[in-house]
Amino acid sequence: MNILIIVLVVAGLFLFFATTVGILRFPDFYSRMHAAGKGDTLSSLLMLGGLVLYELHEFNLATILVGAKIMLIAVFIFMASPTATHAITDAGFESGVKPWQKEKPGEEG
Amino acid sequence: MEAIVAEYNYWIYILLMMIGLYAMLAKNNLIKKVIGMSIFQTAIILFYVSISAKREATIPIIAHGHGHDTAHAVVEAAQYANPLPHVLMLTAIVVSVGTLGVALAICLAIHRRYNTLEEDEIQEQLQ
Amino acid sequence: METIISIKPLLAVLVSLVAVIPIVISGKTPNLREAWTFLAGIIKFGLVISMLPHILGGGTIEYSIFEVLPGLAIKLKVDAMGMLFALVSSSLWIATSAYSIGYMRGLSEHSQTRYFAFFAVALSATIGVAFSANLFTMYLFYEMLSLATYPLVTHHQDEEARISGRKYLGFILGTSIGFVLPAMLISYFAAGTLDFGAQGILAGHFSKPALTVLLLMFVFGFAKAGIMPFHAWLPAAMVAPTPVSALLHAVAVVKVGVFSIFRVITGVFGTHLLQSLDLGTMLCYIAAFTILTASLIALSQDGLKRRLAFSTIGQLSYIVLGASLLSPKALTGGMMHIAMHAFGKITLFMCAGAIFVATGKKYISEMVGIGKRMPVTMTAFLIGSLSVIGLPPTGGFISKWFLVLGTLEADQIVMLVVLLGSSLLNAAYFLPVVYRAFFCTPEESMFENKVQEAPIWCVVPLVVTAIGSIGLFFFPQPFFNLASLAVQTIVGG
Amino acid sequence: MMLVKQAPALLVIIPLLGAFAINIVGWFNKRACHSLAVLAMLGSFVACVITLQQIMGTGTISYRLGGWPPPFGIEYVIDHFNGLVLVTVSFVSLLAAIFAKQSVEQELPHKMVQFYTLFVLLVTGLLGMTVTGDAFNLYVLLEIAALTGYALIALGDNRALVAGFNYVILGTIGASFYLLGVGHLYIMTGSLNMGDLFNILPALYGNVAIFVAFLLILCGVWLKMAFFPLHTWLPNAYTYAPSAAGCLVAPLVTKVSVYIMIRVMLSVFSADYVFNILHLSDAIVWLAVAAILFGSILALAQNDLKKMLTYLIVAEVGYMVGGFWLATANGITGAILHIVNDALMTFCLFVFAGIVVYKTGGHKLSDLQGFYRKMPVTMAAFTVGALSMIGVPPTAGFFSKWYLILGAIDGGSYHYMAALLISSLVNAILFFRVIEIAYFEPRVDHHADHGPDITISEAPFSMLAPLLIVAICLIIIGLYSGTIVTNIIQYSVPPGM
Amino acid sequence: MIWQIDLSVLTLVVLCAFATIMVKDLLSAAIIFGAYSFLMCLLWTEMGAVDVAFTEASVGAGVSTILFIAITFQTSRTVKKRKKGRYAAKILGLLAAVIMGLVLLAAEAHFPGFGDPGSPASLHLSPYYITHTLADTAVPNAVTSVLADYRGFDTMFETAVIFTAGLAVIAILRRVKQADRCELPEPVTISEGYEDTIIRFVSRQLVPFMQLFALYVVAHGHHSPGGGFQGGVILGASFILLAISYDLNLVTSRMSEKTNIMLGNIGVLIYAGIGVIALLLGANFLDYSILHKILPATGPVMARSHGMLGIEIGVAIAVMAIVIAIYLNLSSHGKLDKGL
Repeated sequence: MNILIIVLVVAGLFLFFATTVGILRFPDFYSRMHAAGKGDTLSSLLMLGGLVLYELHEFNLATILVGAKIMLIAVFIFMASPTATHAITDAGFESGVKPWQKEKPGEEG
Repeated sequence: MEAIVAEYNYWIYILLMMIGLYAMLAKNNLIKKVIGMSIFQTAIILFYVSISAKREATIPIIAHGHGHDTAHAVVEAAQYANPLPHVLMLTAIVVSVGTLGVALAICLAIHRRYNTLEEDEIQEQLQ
Repeated sequence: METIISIKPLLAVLVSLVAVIPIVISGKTPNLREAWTFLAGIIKFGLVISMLPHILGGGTIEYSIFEVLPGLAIKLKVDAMGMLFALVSSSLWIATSAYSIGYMRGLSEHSQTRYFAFFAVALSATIGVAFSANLFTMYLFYEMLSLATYPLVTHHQDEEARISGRKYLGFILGTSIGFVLPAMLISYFAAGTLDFGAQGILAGHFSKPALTVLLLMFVFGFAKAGIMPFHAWLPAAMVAPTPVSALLHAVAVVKVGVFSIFRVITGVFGTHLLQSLDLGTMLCYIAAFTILTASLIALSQDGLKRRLAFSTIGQLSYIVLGASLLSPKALTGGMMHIAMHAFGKITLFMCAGAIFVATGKKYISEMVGIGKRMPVTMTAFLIGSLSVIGLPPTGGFISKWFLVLGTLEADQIVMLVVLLGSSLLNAAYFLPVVYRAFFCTPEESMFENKVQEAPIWCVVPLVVTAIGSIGLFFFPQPFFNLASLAVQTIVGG
Repeated sequence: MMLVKQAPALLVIIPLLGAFAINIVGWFNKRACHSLAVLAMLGSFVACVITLQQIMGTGTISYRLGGWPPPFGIEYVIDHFNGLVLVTVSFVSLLAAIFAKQSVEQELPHKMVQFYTLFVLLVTGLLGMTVTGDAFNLYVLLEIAALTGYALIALGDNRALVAGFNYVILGTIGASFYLLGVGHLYIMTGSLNMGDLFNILPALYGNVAIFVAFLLILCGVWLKMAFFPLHTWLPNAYTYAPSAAGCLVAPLVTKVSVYIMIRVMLSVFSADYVFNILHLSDAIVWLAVAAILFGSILALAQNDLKKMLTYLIVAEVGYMVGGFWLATANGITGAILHIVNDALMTFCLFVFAGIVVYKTGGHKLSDLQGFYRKMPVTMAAFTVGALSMIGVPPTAGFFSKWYLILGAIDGGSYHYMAALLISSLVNAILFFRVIEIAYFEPRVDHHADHGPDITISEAPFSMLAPLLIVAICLIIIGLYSGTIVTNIIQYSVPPGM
Repeated sequence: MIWQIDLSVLTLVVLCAFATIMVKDLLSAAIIFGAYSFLMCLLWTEMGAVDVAFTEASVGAGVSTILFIAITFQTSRTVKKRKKGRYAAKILGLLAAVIMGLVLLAAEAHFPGFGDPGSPASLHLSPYYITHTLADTAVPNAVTSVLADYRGFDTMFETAVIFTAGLAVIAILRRVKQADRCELPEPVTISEGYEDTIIRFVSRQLVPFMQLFALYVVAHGHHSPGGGFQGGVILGASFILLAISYDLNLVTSRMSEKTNIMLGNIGVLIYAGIGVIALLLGANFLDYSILHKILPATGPVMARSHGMLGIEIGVAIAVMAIVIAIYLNLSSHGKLDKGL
């Protein structure tokens, strides 16, 4: 049980870290959003899952309630976060941000 | 370390207040002034909340409060954070958002009339 | 010397104030309006007279209207001094209003209703000052008078009137707020009361320098008395219609000024206190300076009214001098001079006004031979000037006589010289006018249209006052008795 | 009977409910707003009078809101001092409500509903500030008054917006300082109830934090009352506000702030602490002198009626602050008396300004030409107000000045006395300049540059009535100031002064 | 309290404050301000002030940020480089800030330490509330009981404040006069001509949940963080979400301006009304315990609890209405027909 919890949480943390690195390091807007959207959502899901399990250690009505609530949060994040990412990306596209390609000659500067 | 911990919150709130005040007085852009105002008020809220904090105390919701049989269970005051400043700050937050709304509305109206939000430009137009 | 409580003084003050209402209402029908004015004047005079016997009997009449602050009431008190002043002003009001009817109609002035209304208010204030029992009440009525006379001074509402009105209020209000108010508060703070006492209220509260400052604040504060250097409003106020000038100079304003100083010296400081600290002399010199300077300036004035104005400034300082000599006879003289000068000077002003109405002339140099055209007026003028100079057979002589005695009594020989010298100066600036008027033949070019006497409404009053100032020479008793009574209470108190 | 017992609560609740009633009814019938506002004001005025009566009968009243005992619940504490201020505030606001009718219909025809609601809410805030005995509750009501004030001012013409914005910024700084000061008090004492604080604080008087709390509250309140160095927001804000709003805001807000200052100084801290332990009196009196002179002189420099009046307010605030810090019984009496008188005087003058705006559409001094001829009654009332401002007996202004000067002599601070006299003289010059223009200069009608084409004549009754009433009150109160002092004010002067 | 978190978050807060003041682009300033508020509410949760944190999250991080963004869209987005550096103002501001800072530091030196259980603040009044809340009001959440009952009067005026704010915004911005409407700039809008199915679908799905959650927060405020105010804000936010993802017309068709104002009034009236009822029943204003006379099957204690519930509902309604009103007016230049 505990092992599972630890795995979940650590995985979540790692993904968060990866997301951050991605946002900082990726070359252009779209790829950064890509990193942010995916990593963020998944990592938070994992961690919340870990928390739920942790809650369910002693198993009674109260803890189940809490767990359910946490799961609800997860669901909402699952709905909202990608949508937000999509919205931002879309807005960027609308306002004409050019995707990045490997430098071709004459594109520096 | 302990010393710092004991003071840190207060230092920060003072710092934030200074930032806010500076923005309110010195910034040229009205929106920036308003942001400064919000920071100023948040700093005060931080101050109050810091007053309410207690070591080894939890949130001020009396445990096992469900069901009325425990209504006269003995409650240890020391284990709950001080609720009074929280209440005051709820009010303060509301007040600050109210002020924010009015300030922004005035900004909008000003922009509508003078078509700028820079104080000096407005002053020029007023001359 | 018993004191009775009676509402009469209040009525005497209020009657003309109340009269304002019907005056304003009946503004459309001039006759009715002036009828009201007369009615009020006569009632007022009657009330004053009705109190006279009791006062002559050595009593006083008190009426406390309202206790504003603890130890500070709006309170009326009729004593000999006040009665004297009230008698003068209320009697002369009738004359003045009669005269102003003629004058205003003769020149068909605008907005006469306002004129008569404020005239009435001014009179209420004057009587109020005369009857006030404490400094506070006096200050109240004093300010009321200043404000009520403003519309009169600026009656013409033109640029000149505006400037002189500014000057008028500037001096009067400025000094009264700047000097009298703090002085009054300081005395109140020290003495705890402001009621006039026979021997003053400040004795033993102040050191000499403090008292000196206080005294000066009061004396200069009552700028209506026109003591130099706070006299400049008086000539400026000459832009007003002549009856107003007459009122200002003879009846109400300036007399209120000197009366207030008189009150303060006798009632707030107390003669003994001043004597013991020898502050009178200082005042004497201030007054003397004013007398001489004013007379000299008067010599150089060509405008008749301006010359009269400066003569007034000088004459007022006689009264102040009388007060500051602090000797019984001088005090008597000073008080009587209030009355005598009033009669004399009002005659002179009415004459000036009459001349203006009849011929439209303002300058002495233009009045050559006018005596032949308007003999009555100029005779009256002669009498008036005699009275002001202080020659028999006019009332002016009596008061000046007492002043002279006073100087001797207080052995202030310098002042004696000043008095006599200034009398010569008075003669020097009045008699030429009369001489020219009667004994020089006018070159006809000046009188293209045939001139005769001013309208009857103008002439009668000035004749009356002229006769009055002669009469006062033969029968000075009423004023003399009042004055000596007052002096008894002051000195013998 | 029950109502009498509940009067302290009612005097705040009636206008509060009134505000919502106005807002609801206004959606269906704009015309009803005004009468509702007047009704609400009337109700709270009656409640105030009842309360004052009660106090004069039984002494200080404490009203527990929610039935909780202080210091745990919020309580209303009403003694002679705020009883007096309550009656003044509600009276002036009643008159202001009556006055508002015409001018609002002219200036803000489309915003009537909002205007009257805000108007009544502002009064609610002011009354609440006056009546409360709880330091934090005071802050909340302060903010209500402030927000409504910002809005009412910003409803004016274009310049009003900028002025309103500055007012928002500075007003918020002021309120926040006050809140912070209360916070300092709370962290040191753990209490918010004024009476409770008053009992706890003496043990901590030496403490720097308490001193800082004192400073913060003082600065906050000074900002709100536009005391001299912190006055910059006031003139523009009050000049360009809609005249109906100006008639309410200008007389009351600053006065209530002064009230708060005195209340906090005397009922949270103590006269002993404020005057004896801290040695600030001299400095603050000098500041007040500066305020008085500054205000008067700048007023002299204006050629705009409303602006002139606003600078006079700055000077008058100097009167009251200085009078209080004279630290003498007379001085404090004068300051308190001046709160009442100045509220009425300022109201009188601002109503006059409102009438000028209503009639001519402008508020330059030159707009007054020929007023004496056209509207003698109005001008008579104005003259009374002006005389009271100058301090000519028997108007009310004279007597508060009387006490202030006595206090100055008493405390030996003659510079303050001099400042008072100078400002009286300046006021004389000011108002006689106004009177001259209205009296001498003939009216030249130039409607081209003036909005409403109304021929100049007497103002409509609903505007004239408040003006006349207040003018008469100025004289009556002047005559009865002795009674007011002996029966009411002297109880609020701390004993032993 | 874990002081490591405390310190690090505080430091971040300061950084955010600096950034939001310094950055030239107002939109990013608004976003950073949102982050600032959010860090604040983390901080407060961690200090045990859950209710405050909740409110700050919904107001500071939520509504305020939205308002800032709206205003940025409707006015200008970037801070102009000013022509002449207004040194006077800068020096003044700096001076004032430094002086204030020093004064506050001087006071701070005499404060009881942070989180000290023995500080007067924690000993004088608060124990009473903590120990008596259950017995007095049967509400375990001390904050709620103090907010709605012990200091209910404050809260009533707090509601009045927000109502006032809404009214003020309407009074300043709302435009009814036809001429007035024309001479003004058309409000910027992002929603027309741009229909994103995903966003619209998701937000349409989310809205009912949000409102459900809001109701839960209101109703459950006695036992858990939250209460009328937070619930109200969330309700309002749900409408704002609709307004952003679709357009204002949808919102105004759901809730017309009139309904909105009415709700605002009714909300506060419920609050004041309960107080007045208490008053009419012979108790003091806002003394709910007297309500047991009219409420069936409740003792004075439960009556207080129910009274609180009532006023929380009132607060929620009022706040929701006002938040919506403020947003609508700000984002549409007061025209309410089209805008952000």
